[in-house]
Amino acid sequence: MVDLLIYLAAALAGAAFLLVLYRFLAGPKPADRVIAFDVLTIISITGIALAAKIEGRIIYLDVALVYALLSFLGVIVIARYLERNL
Amino acid sequence: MVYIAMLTGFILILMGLYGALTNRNILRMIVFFTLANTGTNVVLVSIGYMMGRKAPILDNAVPAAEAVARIIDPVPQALVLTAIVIGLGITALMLAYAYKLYELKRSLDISKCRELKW
Amino acid sequence: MSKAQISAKLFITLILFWMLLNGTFALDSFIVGVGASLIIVYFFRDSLSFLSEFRFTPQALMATLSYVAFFLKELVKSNLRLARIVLEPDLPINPGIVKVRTKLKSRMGRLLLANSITLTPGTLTIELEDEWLYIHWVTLESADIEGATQAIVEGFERHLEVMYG
Amino acid sequence: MQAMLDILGGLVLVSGTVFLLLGALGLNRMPDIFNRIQAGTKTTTLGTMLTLAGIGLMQPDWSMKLLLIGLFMLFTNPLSSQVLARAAHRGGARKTPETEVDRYAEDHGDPS
Amino acid sequence: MIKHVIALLLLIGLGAVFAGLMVGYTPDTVLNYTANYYAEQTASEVGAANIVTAIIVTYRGLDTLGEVTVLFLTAAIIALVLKRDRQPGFEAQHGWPPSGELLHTGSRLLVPLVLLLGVYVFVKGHLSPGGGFQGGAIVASSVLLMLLTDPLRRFSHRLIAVIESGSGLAYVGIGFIGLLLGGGFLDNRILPLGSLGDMFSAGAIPVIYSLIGLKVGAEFSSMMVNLSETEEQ
Amino acid sequence: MSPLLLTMSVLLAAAMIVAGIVTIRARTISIAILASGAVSLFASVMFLLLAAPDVAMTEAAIGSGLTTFLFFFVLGRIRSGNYD
Repeated sequence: MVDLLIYLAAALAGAAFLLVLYRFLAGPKPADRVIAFDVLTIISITGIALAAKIEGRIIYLDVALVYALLSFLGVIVIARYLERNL
Repeated sequence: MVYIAMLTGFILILMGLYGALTNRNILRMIVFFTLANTGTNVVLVSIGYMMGRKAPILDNAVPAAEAVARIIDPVPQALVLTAIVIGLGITALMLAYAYKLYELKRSLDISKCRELKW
Repeated sequence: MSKAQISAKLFITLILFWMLLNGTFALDSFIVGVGASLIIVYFFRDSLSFLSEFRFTPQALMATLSYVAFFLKELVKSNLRLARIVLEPDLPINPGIVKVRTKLKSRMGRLLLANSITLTPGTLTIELEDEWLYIHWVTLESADIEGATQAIVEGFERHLEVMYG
Repeated sequence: MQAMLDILGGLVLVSGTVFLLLGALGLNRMPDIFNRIQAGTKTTTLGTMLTLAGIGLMQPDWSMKLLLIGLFMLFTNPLSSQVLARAAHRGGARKTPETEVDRYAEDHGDPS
Repeated sequence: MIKHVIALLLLIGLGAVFAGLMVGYTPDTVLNYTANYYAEQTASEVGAANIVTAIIVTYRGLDTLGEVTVLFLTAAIIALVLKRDRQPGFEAQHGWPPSGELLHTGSRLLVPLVLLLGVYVFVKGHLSPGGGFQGGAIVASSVLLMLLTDPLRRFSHRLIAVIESGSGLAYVGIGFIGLLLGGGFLDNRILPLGSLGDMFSAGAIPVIYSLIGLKVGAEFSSMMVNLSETEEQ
Repeated sequence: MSPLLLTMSVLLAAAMIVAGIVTIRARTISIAILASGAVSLFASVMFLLLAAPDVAMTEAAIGSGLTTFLFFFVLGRIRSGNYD
């Protein structure tokens, strides 16, 4: 039962990943790709948490924390660049 | 899983080389260099992976007594860790020189750099 | 507020963060955390923390609880509303960028207000200047300042005013 | 006891990923960048927090680190989307024709 | 056009080589000799829970010293190539839009926390994933956050240089102490090994990795500060 | 539960290749840099699935984070309008 629920959750997250990947591929503007990049990072955090659960190791969660930091910093760097380069 | 990762790494290396060979813009060449760098790292890490084994960190999930039978090869990981850090160093150096080149030539197109051609 | 007080608040925040990071209350990691936090506090004496400008009164603590409850309720509500918009075939949106006023003065309170507005039904803070907030609204209900202020800001401001002033 | 927590955690996990999927759908269906940022921020924040809560219910000894990740995301996510929205507005992003009023452009000039 | 064709031919050849490599590859099922030694001996010899850290800091410590030196040289060369003093009127010609109150408050709130996260990553490098290089990168990220919020902020180059060279000197010094008291250069057994999994375990590894973290963080910060302080002529 | 991890790695491999194609076909350099950062990001999750959390953290913090930021710093300096 629990396994089934985890499979279902992973399938839904994978579908979300593919949809956002389409937005990343299609664009059309840089800002659209940036928000898609942000959402991809956040979905990756879910993926990392699921992988940690499946492997049963808490140490993987440290990587997720670095990801959360990265998604914030990356968006701000690119936003400041877009703001300035006009 | 090993084969998937390895195939992806090889494809990334080829993509990076293709981009670096066909572009004339120096910043784009550096971007494709980092792409090929990532691909190489993926291939190297995938060589160390073994099916059904765990990460080489000893804790409750992997006690020290069973380590030999439970962990994967840690040597490629140490190698790749070094490679990533040095990769950033190389990229930063290339970017600094690219910027200097841009200041001199006012252009990013390397076909305009003709001093060393004959 | 004195300098020592600001530093002490920052130190407490850092220690709490360190404890959550480690997940244990073992003595050895606590010692390392205290050392690292002291060094960071030395370099960032004038920095802000979650506790700075917080009023330590019973009313403020009560307001914090009700603020968290209200915020979680609004967060779930906003997601359900957005889900309904996304799932409807003809995409019933009516966007606009409105301007609202806030009474809050403290920086932490204003930051929390802007973040809460971003996470609540259909609104996204674009810019905060002086007392004006510019907000993108997916389902525009009223375009004038007073009406928009009442619809968007006041629910949070009531709690945050007690907490931070 | 743990078995019930497992089932509950699984249900919370699935509901979190449902929100992630809705956000991804919104990202594709919304017509302009501001609406996309709205869809991207709210749903992913709640979705990730629910996912982390679900895993926390399954593994109660991990809950402190999961709580930290959740709090960090709850704080940084709206901030970064606000900065991105302002950058898009200053960069003259195309707004969907249904946008009725734009007070920010009235006060700061419209670059688009 | 001819260039593309040549490039494609070259890549097809390389791809054939790669395909040959992949077809001939079979994954190992048991650890090879070196890895077997590391897996068996790390817990008793070095006392670090993270075997990758044990390899990087102790078994191959000298290589890591060389790696840190390469990073130092990179930072120094970037400083040499790009360093230029700011002229007056820099603010006007640079045209950064103001960062706004929200980003300003948020970054002042987050910078100490991000720094503490970096410290956590390199102090616990012997127990969990992470270590000096990752922690140094996170420390540098907090410097980057400060730079982004306030692009005109002057960083004390002196402070960065002092941290960088001080931790480098201490790193080499610990190496020589290991030569004198332990079994060789950068031997970690100059401090008690402790029990596996504690914060104070694995001898000198946490100290060495913290020094590497500080040094790498200072080097990355100096790279970014130098890149951001240059200006167009 | 290995099949789940296998599916995740297939998804990530596809995402890496798609992002690589975006890098090659990008019209402006900033998009190319963003897409190569995305390749690094997916590679980092792939490292995690390949049981290398140390490498995953390094790739996320250094390969995907700092490299991208350095590129944008330099790109911000070079403002010649048209890059191609």
